[in-house]
Amino acid sequence: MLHAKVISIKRDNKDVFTLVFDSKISAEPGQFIMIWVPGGKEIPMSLSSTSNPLAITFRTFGETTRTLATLKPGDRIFFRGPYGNSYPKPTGKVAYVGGGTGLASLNSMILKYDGDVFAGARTKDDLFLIRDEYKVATDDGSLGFKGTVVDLFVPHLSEYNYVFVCGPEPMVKSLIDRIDKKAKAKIFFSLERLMKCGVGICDSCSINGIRVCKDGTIFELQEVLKMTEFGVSRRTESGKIEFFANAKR
Amino acid sequence: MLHAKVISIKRDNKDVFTLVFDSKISAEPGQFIMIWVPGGKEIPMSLSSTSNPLAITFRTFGETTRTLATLKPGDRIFFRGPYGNSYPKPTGKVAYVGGGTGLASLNSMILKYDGDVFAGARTKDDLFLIRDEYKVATDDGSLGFKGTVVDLFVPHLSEYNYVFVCGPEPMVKSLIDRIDKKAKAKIFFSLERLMKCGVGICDSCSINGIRVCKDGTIFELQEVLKMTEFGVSRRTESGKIEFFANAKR
Amino acid sequence: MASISTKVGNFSIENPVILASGILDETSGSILRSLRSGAGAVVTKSIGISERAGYPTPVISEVKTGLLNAVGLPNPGIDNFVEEYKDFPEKKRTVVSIFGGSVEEFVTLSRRVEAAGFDKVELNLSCPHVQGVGSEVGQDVDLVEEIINEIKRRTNLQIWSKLTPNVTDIVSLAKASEKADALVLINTIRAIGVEIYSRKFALSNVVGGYSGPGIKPVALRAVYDVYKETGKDIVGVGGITTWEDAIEFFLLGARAIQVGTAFLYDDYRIYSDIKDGINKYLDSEGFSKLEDIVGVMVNNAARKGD
Amino acid sequence: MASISTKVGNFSIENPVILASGILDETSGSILRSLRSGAGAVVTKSIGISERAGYPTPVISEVKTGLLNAVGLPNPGIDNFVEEYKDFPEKKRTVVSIFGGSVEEFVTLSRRVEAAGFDKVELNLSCPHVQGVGSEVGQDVDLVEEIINEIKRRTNLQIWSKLTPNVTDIVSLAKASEKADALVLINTIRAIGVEIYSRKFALSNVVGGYSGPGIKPVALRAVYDVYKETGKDIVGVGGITTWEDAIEFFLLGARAIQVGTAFLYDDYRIYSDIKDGINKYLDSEGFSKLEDIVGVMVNNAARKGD
Ligand SMILES: Cc1cc2nc3c(=O)[nH]c(=O)nc-3n(C[C@H](O)[C@H](O)[C@H](O)COP(=O)(O)OP(=O)(O)OC[C@H]3O[C@@H](n4cnc5c(N)ncnc54)[C@H](O)[C@@H]3O)c2cc1C
Ligand SMILES: Cc1cc2nc3c(=O)[nH]c(=O)nc-3n(C[C@H](O)[C@H](O)[C@H](O)COP(=O)(O)OP(=O)(O)OC[C@H]3O[C@@H](n4cnc5c(N)ncnc54)[C@H](O)[C@@H]3O)c2cc1C
Ligand SMILES: Cc1cc2nc3c(=O)[nH]c(=O)nc-3n(C[C@H](O)[C@H](O)[C@H](O)COP(=O)(O)O)c2cc1C
Ligand SMILES: Cc1cc2nc3c(=O)[nH]c(=O)nc-3n(C[C@H](O)[C@H](O)[C@H](O)COP(=O)(O)O)c2cc1C
Ligand code: FES
Ligand code: FES
Repeated sequence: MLHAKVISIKRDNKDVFTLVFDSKISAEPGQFIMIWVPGGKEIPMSLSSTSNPLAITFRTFGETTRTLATLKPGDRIFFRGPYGNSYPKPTGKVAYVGGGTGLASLNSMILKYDGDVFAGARTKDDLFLIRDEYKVATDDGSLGFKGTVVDLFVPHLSEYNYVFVCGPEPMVKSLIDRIDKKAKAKIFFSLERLMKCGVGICDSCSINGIRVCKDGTIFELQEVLKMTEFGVSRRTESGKIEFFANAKR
Repeated sequence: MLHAKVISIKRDNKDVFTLVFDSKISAEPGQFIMIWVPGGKEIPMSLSSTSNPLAITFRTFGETTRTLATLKPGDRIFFRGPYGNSYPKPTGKVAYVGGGTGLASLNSMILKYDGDVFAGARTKDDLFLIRDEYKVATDDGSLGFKGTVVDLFVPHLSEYNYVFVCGPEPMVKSLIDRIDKKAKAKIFFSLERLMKCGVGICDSCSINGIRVCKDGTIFELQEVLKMTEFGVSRRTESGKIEFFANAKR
Repeated sequence: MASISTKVGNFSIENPVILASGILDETSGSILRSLRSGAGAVVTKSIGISERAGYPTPVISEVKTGLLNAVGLPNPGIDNFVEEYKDFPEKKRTVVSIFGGSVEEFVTLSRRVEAAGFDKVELNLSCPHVQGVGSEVGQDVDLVEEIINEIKRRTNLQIWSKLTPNVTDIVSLAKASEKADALVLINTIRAIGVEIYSRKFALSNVVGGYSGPGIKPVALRAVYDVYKETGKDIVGVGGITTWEDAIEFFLLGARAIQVGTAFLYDDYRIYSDIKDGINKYLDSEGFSKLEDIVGVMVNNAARKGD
Repeated sequence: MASISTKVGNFSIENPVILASGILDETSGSILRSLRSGAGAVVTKSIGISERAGYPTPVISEVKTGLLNAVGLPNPGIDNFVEEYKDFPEKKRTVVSIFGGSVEEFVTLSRRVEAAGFDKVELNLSCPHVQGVGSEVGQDVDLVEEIINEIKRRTNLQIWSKLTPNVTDIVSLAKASEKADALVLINTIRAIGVEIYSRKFALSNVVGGYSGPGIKPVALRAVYDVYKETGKDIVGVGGITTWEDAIEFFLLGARAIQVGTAFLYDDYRIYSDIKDGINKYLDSEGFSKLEDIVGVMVNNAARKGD
């Protein structure tokens, strides 16, 4: 277990926080850490900055993320990692497509490689890490395009050479269903699943025998297309198969 | 445990053998290995050559050394090491003083740094690794000087800048007792004691809290002079104190 | 090239490298991946009567010499398990690990497993023992014997009895497993991990099971003791991360080996790495088949039960 | 700077780093060297009634995760021991380890040790138990209790009871050691080493004791279990090679620690390395004395015996 000092913590919106910390680990864009609240749980968290200083950006979902949000500069965070593979270096025209907290993971890339950023959220207030030049979609139209970020992005796919996508599984699934599988762009997806170990041994994050934590988290379109379970079913903490609402089985 | 192939085995005299073996370990003159007869004992053995190929030269004392003497080219030897410190690099005029199997340990130095070699044994037939230019002493006068190698060497001490001594403890003790403690020469002794572990934890080789296997086996005169037990008493396998015959207590 | 096929009880396996229970075997997809990657057989994650979420994270903690885990036996329960494996194509190469708190639970699980078309169970006897305070089912010699005898009587399954090293006398557990087709040695060793800067336990469950390189010398001793005293078919497990480790287990009497924590260091390459190593060793040491080295270090005279 | 002095039973020690029995403590010269090199106290190699040469070499075998040893309790016997230590200047910082096969042997040894001017014994209970086949004296709860009670009754020595981890339930051994002034946890774990190219056992005695980094997680669990259940003074030992390891033991309830196998990696620097580390840790974590961290991780409510 590693530990590091919190440099700063900033509230990005009503329930999203960016915590900057001082650590000498070297990480690549797209990698994640397992962050631990001593005495409490350990959860996977993408690095939203992989150059010094490092950062994570998280939504307060439950106990662990709520506790992380109470940390102050000088406090310690505990973690292990970084884990997972990383986004490849792009060439040509680049697009980033993020939904939900997906932008956190993409942000480490955006800081390194210029590109057009498509960001989606339910409402204006749910957005975070947003800059003026980003193309924004909100479900309620309170900012930018009214609709999903998938609706906003899909028509533009043919303009790009590299596309990086991160977001909730149903969003990613709908994007994959709607795009031209033969588009010239190389499309990479950062996936998220329940993760207990983070190091590829517990099987809790596996999709058709592919471990999100160790074989991923980043997969190219063709790899995701082979995952027949993707967007259809996932595993609960017990390992039981659970189907996504509205998933075509 | 390492293992290596026997390249050759040569009988040096009626009960002394030199076994040359093929190993990539890197060793310095004066170091020893713990050589193991699988299913039997493990014993300390100086390297009589530390440059490729390595060698050991041993007298057949008991079961282990007798078994080693039966090995054939292509057979395996098993060992761990090398252990212990090594002889320092000499400058100026160098003398080597060896008694008993002590010449085995000195030989690795003799191969590297020229010097005058004083070798002693009971009779002509007990000598080994001898070259024409060596100054030889035998107890019975059957070859060279009649008397001990100590008798032979002591008068010449003042001629040397570096002296390396290896031999049975009583011989070494008598040398130390008889030399000028203020001689200009730097004098180094390679000591031998009962060794069970070879790596400095079992205490079976210790003299006044100094471990022959790890703090030595090579000590400078001043260090040996501080060992009040040296030449006086040693430990049996049980750790019991046993006095040398004729030792001044 | 030497033959590395082996036989454990009546189970003939093309190669002796088996996936241990609890590592990458919670989903049928991963089990197929292991078989495709070269495992001779696989053992499933341990299945119980009802669904269990397991313990909260942290459920693993790496230490210098291996791994501590307290995953807490998460499993979907036997109903969901049977459902998931309905059309599973590799039932004969899959040993189903089951755990329970009583003889009846073990028998119920075994019958369900058999009805689902499997023919081998591995008994994970590390469940908390309701009668004994703080002890495990697998530490109770009489209970172990009864569980095995009852499963044998009421099913046609082959039984692998996986023993815990957390006892004074593992040989008596092996003897209690007399009717089992094979013994699997060893499960994890009870251990604890501490994080000194937060002064908190490294696992949510405080106490966990220790696996990986650090337990190999203990596992070897268990295999040696049990093989010498019983001569039974043994599957060795505990700290095997290289082919050399595997050879050590064979020489002491194991007919096959399992790998778990090795995935941390070698991932799916572990199967081919170990198989290739065994092959090369047998060839260079002049043996024509794996069987020739099984137990050779254990003096036949000293070994009972043959 | 924080205070790192400690107290084990009535024994006040300037620092909590103690030399473990069996490592560099067969000769009085080496014992003095350890004390001069910074050990807070030392434990002697275990002494029995009569002289023993120990087992033939190989008596140690290094493994990746530690050390296997079967030295075979070589010792000069109590008569020669008493003779060697006649004028020994450090009797108060030296704990004499004794071993025996019966209550009477332990009592005899204790009385000789006391008569020789020492005031502390550590009981090495790992001797083969004549009554029990293959078991050790230290695995027999009743015998452990009787040995300790008799020494207590017939001498004024402080008693450190060193427990074996080779049992199902170490807590019951700790409870049997009720009258001891401190518990020393743990002795080595039974294990085996194999050399695959000669297909011979790595130790002449075949089975040996496993020590070093690989046993630390097991030792920590023993300290935790025993401290929680008994609250007794504990000296932690098993795989401590760095100051961080030492802190782990303190946090779980150890008041002092012993180092043995660490000499393989750090040699005599081990004392200052651990002491310096403890000091820095206490300072930087804001504790003024070692005592403040002893057992802090073990919930006081959950801990009995206080
Ligand atoms: C690789 C990866 C990277 C992630 N990166 C980010 C990030 O950058 N920013 C961010 O806000 N969130 C991220 N998440 C999600 C984050 O891990 C969860 O939000 C967090 O676990 C919630 O914990 P909690 O205790 O606060 O909430 P809980 O009360 O535990 O649960 C709230 C929700 O989080 C989900 N969750 C709980 N535990 C896990 C787990 N071990 N793995 C995955 N999901 C879990 C549950 O499904 C539940 O819906 C990432 C997840 C993964 C797998
Ligand atoms: C550092 C060191 C280097 C040595 N180098 C050489 C060498 O280059 N050539 C050589 O011929 N001999 C050397 N010896 C001595 C050699 O180790 C013994 O001759 C050998 O152990 C005898 O073993 P054995 O089984 O054949 O005889 P045994 O029947 O065991 O004993 C015969 C004699 O050897 C001595 N001996 C036995 N075991 C040991 C032991 N573990 N350590 C030390 N002495 C022991 C006994 O005191 C006895 O007198 C060296 C010893 C040491 C300590
Ligand atoms: C994360 C993890 C989970 C485990 N779960 C189980 C289990 O469910 N059932 C079981 O019998 N053994 C389980 N084990 C024990 C392993 O099957 C194996 O006996 C042990 O890890 C020693 O082997 P190794 O050192 O190769 O990992 C688990 C081990 C680990 C590391
Ligand atoms: C070579 C060796 C010899 C030992 N001899 C004894 C002994 O005589 N008496 C005893 O109580 N413990 C003995 N032990 C056990 C140690 O005192 C200690 O309990 C064990 O090694 C664990 O600690 P460590 O990992 O720091 O070495 C010995 C250990 C080793 C490695
Ligand atoms: S989280 Fe354990 S395998 Fe991926
Ligand atoms: S031989 Fe063991 S300390 Fe030197």
